[in-house]
Amino acid sequence: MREKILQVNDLRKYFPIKKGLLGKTVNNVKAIDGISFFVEQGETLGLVGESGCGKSTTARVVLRLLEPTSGQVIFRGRDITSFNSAQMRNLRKDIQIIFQDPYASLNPRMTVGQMLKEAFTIHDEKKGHEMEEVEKLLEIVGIRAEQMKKYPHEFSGGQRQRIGFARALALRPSLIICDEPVSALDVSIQAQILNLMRNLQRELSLTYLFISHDLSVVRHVSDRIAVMYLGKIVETADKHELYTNPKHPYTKALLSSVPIPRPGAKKERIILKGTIPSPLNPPEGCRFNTRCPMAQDICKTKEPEYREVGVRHYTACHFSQEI
Amino acid sequence: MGNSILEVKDLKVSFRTEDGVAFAVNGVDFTLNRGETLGIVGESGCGKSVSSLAILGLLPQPPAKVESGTIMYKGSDLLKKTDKEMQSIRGNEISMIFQEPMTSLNPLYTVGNQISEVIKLHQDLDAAQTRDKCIEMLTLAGIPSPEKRLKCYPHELSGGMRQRVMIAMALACNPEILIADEPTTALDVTIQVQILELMNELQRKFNTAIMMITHDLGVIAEMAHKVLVIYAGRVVEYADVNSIFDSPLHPYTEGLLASIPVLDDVKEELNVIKGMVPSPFNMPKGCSFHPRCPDAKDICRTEQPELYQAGDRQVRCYKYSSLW
Amino acid sequence: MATYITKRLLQAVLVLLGITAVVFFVLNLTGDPVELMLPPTATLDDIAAFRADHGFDDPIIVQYGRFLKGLCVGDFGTSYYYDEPALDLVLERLPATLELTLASLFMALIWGIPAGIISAVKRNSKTDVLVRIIALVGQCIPVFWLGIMMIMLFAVELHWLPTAGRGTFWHLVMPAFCLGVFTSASITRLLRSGMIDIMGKDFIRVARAKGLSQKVVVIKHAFKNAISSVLTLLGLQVAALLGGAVITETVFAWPGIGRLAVESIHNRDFMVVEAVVIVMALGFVLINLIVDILYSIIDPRVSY
Amino acid sequence: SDKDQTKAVFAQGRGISSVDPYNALGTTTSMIKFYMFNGLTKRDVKGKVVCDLAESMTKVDDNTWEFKLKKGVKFHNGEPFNAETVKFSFEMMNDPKYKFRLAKDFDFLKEIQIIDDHTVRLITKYPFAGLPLRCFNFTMLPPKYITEKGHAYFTKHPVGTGPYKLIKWLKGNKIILDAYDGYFEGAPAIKRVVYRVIPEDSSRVAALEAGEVDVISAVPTSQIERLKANPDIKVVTAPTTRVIFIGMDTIHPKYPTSNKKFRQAMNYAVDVPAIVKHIFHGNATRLATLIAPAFFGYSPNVTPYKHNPEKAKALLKEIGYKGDQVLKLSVAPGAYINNTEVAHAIAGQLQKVGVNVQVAELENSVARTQLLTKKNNPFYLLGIGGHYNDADLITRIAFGTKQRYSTFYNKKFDDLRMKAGSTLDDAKAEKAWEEVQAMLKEEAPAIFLYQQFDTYAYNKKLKNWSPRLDEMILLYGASLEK
Amino acid sequence: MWNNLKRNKGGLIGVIIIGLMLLVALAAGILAPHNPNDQDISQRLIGPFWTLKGSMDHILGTDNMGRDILSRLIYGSRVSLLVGFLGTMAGGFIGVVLGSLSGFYGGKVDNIIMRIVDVQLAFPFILLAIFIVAVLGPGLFNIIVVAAISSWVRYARLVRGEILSVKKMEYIEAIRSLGAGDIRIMFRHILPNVISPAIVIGTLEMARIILMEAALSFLGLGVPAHVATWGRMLSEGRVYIVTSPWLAIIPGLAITIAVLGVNLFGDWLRDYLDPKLKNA
Ligand SMILES: Nc1ncnc2c1ncn2[C@@H]1O[C@H](COP(=O)(O)OP(=O)(O)OP(=O)(O)O)[C@@H](O)[C@H]1O
Ligand SMILES: Nc1ncnc2c1ncn2[C@@H]1O[C@H](COP(=O)(O)OP(=O)(O)OP(=O)(O)O)[C@@H](O)[C@H]1O
Ligand SMILES: [Mg+2]
Ligand SMILES: [Mg+2]
Repeated sequence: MREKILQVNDLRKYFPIKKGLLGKTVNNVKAIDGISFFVEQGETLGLVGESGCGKSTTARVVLRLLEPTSGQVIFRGRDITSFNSAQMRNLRKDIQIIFQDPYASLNPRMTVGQMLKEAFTIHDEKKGHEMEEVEKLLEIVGIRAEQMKKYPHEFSGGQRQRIGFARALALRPSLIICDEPVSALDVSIQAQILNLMRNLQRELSLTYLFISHDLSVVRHVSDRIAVMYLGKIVETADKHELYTNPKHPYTKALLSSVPIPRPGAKKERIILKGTIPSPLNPPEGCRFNTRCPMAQDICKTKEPEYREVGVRHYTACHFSQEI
Repeated sequence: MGNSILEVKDLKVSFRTEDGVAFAVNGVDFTLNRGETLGIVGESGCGKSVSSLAILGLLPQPPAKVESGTIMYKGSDLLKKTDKEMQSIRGNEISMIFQEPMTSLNPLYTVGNQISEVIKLHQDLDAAQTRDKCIEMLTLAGIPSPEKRLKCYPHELSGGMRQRVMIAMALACNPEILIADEPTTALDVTIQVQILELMNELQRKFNTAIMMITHDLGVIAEMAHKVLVIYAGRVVEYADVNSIFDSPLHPYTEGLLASIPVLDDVKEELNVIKGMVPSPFNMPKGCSFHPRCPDAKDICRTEQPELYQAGDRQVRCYKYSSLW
Repeated sequence: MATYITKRLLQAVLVLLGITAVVFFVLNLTGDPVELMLPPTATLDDIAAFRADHGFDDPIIVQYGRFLKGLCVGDFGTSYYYDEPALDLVLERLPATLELTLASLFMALIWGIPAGIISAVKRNSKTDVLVRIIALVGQCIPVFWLGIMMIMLFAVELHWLPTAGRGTFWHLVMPAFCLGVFTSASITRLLRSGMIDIMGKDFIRVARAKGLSQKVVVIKHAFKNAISSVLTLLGLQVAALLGGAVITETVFAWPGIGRLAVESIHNRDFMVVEAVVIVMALGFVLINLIVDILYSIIDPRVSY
Repeated sequence: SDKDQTKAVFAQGRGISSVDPYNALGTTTSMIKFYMFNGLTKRDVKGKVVCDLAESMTKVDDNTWEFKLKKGVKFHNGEPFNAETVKFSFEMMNDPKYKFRLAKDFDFLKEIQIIDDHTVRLITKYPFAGLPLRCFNFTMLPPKYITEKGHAYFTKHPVGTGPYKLIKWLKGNKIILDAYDGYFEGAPAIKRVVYRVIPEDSSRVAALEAGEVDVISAVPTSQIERLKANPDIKVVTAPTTRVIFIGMDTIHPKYPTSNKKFRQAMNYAVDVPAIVKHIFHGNATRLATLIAPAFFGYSPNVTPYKHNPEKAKALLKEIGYKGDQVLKLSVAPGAYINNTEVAHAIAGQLQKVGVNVQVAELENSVARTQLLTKKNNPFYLLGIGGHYNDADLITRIAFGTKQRYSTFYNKKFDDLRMKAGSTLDDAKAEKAWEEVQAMLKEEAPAIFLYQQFDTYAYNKKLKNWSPRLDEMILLYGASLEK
Repeated sequence: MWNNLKRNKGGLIGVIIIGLMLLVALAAGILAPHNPNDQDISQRLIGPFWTLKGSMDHILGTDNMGRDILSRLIYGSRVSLLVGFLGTMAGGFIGVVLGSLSGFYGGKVDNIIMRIVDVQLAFPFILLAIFIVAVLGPGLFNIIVVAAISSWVRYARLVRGEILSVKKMEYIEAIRSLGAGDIRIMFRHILPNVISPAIVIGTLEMARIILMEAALSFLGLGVPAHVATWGRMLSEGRVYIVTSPWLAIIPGLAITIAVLGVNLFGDWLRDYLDPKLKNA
């Protein structure tokens, strides 16, 4: 078994809602509410889920861009939630992030060269030959070095995403969290980026936490996949296992909802009723019970346990056996 | 051809902007038949929305300018109609759903107000009848407890609900044509399925012709009867849905199909169309796809290909002409 | 809502406290009210005695404390100049200022709103260019200059309007116009850009796609959305109007609180200045609160 | 309509502070007071003190003045005026409860003795020659009315013996006064008088031209020519009690103005006639000191300094003045007619003799506070005037030791002017005043400038009205043509 | 930039007006035919050359003190520009600093600064100006202080708002995840993005400040008399409005045109730098 580079235990992040004269906390947005998963060295863990289920929050908390409400984030055996700022600075070299919006994730007022160089300046690395390093980085992501002096708006979306990659790679991290890196891109560009990611992973032995709402993309890039619903992870399994043998009704419904670009490939559809409840007042019991086609009484009261149901296959459903 | 309801020929639209003239639509031709769904695919900025707005006469003019073309609807050219005449067609005979359910409803008015507005405008109903009609439409659109929803403001509804309201609104007057401009792009997959299912159902019921604009080939495959592939403002391929997916003719269509990951079919490496979409300010000479085309020849670099007939399909590529 | 209003009012109290302190300390730095309270025959010794007698010798902090204590029971102090309760003096003059500001606001709105809408809808047309030039010039003309020019033209040369003072409706026309020019220009410009912004929104396209006429689209769908920005501007403009009123009131001999304030500053009539400033600030705070409430009425998304 | 024919409107730049006669400070407030109230004496148009409610006055001894009172005078409410009224008014004035602002002006009075119903005696604490003039401001209050209604009510609804009754006071806007037909000198011809406040000079002129206002004062010098050309308007210029000078600080030793020779040099350096001619078009009277020809005690024998820059330079050289110091000349723009221009002209003239004077424009109350706290500049332009300005008052407040506007503390001078002020014999007093003026010229605590004229413009329909020395516009006795 | 300007007529006019003003202000010594403060009482109130009494010696005539109006106008442009520019800079500096602190740190700091902003906003500006001038006395520096105090709020609010929105941008998170500290993020990444809207506000503020200087002069609270300024010329000239109308009309026009120029420039700059700022 490979080393678990990242292990998340019972992580929670609540955003308090303050109201009234004294700003009392009246409620919490339970953006993530007790999730556990791990990522192994060199693999890609896909994290899928619908909008607002807490994917980006997970990414930010793991990076400690947000402070967790509770739980552990263990990176290479050390719990980083208790790191002080100096330790965090050091850790930042190891974990990096790429964002969804290629337009918002680059500083519009800095040239690409300046931006990439900054990664070294911050950590006092590569003194004197930063620019060579920048050139190397750009080459890796497939951007010509002479474009270093250009500003972000002079690049297309795909190129910006490459630059985002270059920035993430600058400090040679071992784990890269990709928060929907291709969602905003056109299909033909999306393919370029996905291929790039895959090649880089091989060459630089990177580990990815790949966040997306697009199951086809996640399936394409991931080794294992975790499915999130309303602040919880409902199922985790190896890719093949998950797609062929889902053990959670939500995963099943999700899989069946994806349109297949092959006319006539119509399959059995599980159409869920309603929409995702608000994380402000998540349903009692199993969070999915309001939309679940096979919900029973127990689902409304008792929260299912997140347990192993097969080889490296975990799920949280009272009736996973019957699926 | 008696079945055809909308015929677009040689539509060209440009935008006069501060940075120069953008040629957004450079030749779009297609025919829409009654009760049929026409899928329009293409990458961002290729002119899908502009074409559909041109049909409804909703382009902001200026900066937009229709350079040429005809849009024949029931025997007359929509481009030649006055604004008054267009007003009685819009929302009544041809209606439209937009991509962003979040911003397509006026935040200051209730859902009921916004639906009844279109009903009052085109139908001769009194207040009570209008209300009943609203409720009927909301029910059709699969909105639970429609009476209550009428009084809701848009921000009180989820994205999927809003898109249902938009559909209810668009179908309120039994239009002949429904233009759906990326109706599900902003929605989650589980919601997308609901909406697509709803559209299919309603089409069966009212025999509406639908123009389904999207960049998601999966949606096209599920919804469309015919498919129009647009690249850089031009139709590059026009055929029925099966042929497109089974045997794409145009290199762009081919590349596109190969570059998407497919859920039930694991590809090791995705095929990549190299390069990028050309800028509308600076279209390449010749075939606009030639800088990215694996098969490009000299002629592709100099001469603009026409839309050639290949069997019962149309494709804008020299490969299918006598010139190849 | 109620909590929100309470919160805002509590904040307002803080604001007022800040303002009274600024006024009190600054005024004390600027001169001595005793100057004006005694006849010229009073000698320095008389003045010193008088001062001790009235507590002007106490440290400013003590004097301010005394003033605040009075405020708590609604006592704004007594005018040194008029020898009357300061608040009464202000309230007596308040209607004049209200009349002037409301009239100018009215003028600003009846010009600014249609002009802004037309200008936005007919973007880049000749009308638009004209409206924009008028609005721009309106923002650039010094108010007092305009006032003097108008008096010369309409009162002295043409005899159409009375020169100055408050009385009939006709007295109001010029000062209200003068004061309203800047605000109306601001409204025009803001509304224009707001409308242009809104007109590009998706729901406007949807409204068009429904087959609604231009008029309905503009008035029902666009204008109501754009008005919120104008509302916010109006809230802030109140301060500008009250400030502008000081000058306008001087030029047109309008007996409002603006002029009272200026006279009182010159007279070192601390209590009256305090009262004017408090009333003006309170007006500002209240208007902005009302704007916020209106806002939440117009826009269902806003709730407090 | 009928009413219009007898309505006269006049306008000035400032409002009044009170209609309570014993709180009336300042010329404008006093002016309105004299529409409603009378004193025992009054000043005529030329400034001479004559009897008003008194029939006659006689000096009984150094500290006793006897006034015979007019008979048949009635207050607006019908209350009769008599000796009791005088006593009541005096007691009211001195009642510490009310803290009347004018009380200070009457602290020379010890008591009032009633001799009979229409005779009173005023007993002073010390010989005071200025008493008749001061009594002009000692207006009579209705005892019964005030006792019944209380003072607070009185201050809102004043009742006096004057030719007009207060109808309405709209603060900062206007005051409406209606004729009191029972006035003891006869019913006023103008039935309604309106005083309007128009602070902006140009607006005030405009209002006159537009026919909205019948009389204005303080016509800007520049407007005179043009208004004269208007056939409907008459412009008159008349001297006032206001005397303008540039005070020089003698008490701060660091200022060169503490040197007498320097101060004299300044007086030589300034070309007052040129200022009078060019800035005022001749509408000002050059003065040798502070005492205007209309004041009792004026002596033509004390002549003004001659404009002589050479002499000035010589004097400066004599005291070894280097001129390296910047000396500030304070002026409060707008406080007096053309005062800023005068200050600048004088600064220019002083610069020509090598004294680096710069004008510092200050807000009026700041300038006055500076003087009050003696944190003033070496030069300050000041004007002293008003309805009971006379030689005694002006020499005292301008140059008396520890007086609010004075920066000239000189025991000898104090003695001299006090002696003059308490001499009741006219001839002796005149002699004493001449000495005072001579000393002032010699000591030169100021650059002596001019007596200010005021320019009035009025509608020609207004008849029998002329401007007064004390700057008040009183319309009793005037009439308005159709 | 230049190309953009050529296409925008208003902006071009604005730039020309400002350019001319700058030129006139800088070259005042060369351009002015007379010393602006040379009084000649015998030469007072001569009309501009096109009037009957006018002469070519005093092209725009003389004022009540016999000073040459053209020369005063030329020198006056210095004051207007100086007050406008320095006032804007000072106000901008205070506003940007406070706004940044407020937006970046939030919490208590934000709360305190925003309360000060509230006080400032609720305070009728002209009265505040009168206060300040009354305390400090009239003077160029003091007018600049007034200008700064009256305008910092706008920057502070704007900058705070911008920072709040920039702070949420993904590139800030990206740079934070690279390990950058607060100071670096603030100065290298947030502030530069906030400066251009602040500059836009600055131009509009400058227009306002020029008007303000004129208004204060009108109330007799401007710079000292020996300095020629447009506001003061207008204020002094207003009593001559009927006899010698040019005395008030000429500086009035000068102010209007200058403010117009700055406004036009500002409008263009806003469109150029940041189209989304149109509502500011
Ligand atoms: N700063 C915040 N304050 C309050 N609530 C927040 C905050 N950030 C996120 N949330 C809430 O937390 C929930 C999860 O948000 P998150 O951004 O993690 O979702 P996501 O899965 O990334 O969704 P998407 O696919 O739309 O990006 C949402 O309901 C969101 O509204
Ligand atoms: N108002 C406008 N002004 C200038 N150019 C415009 C305008 N609207 C559209 N265009 C141009 O027209 C081209 C086509 O735009 P269109 O909106 O039709 O693309 P689309 O195919 O709908 O893309 P998407 O998938 O992103 O919606 C784009 O390149 C765009 O730059
Ligand atoms: Mg997200
Ligand atoms: Mg589109």
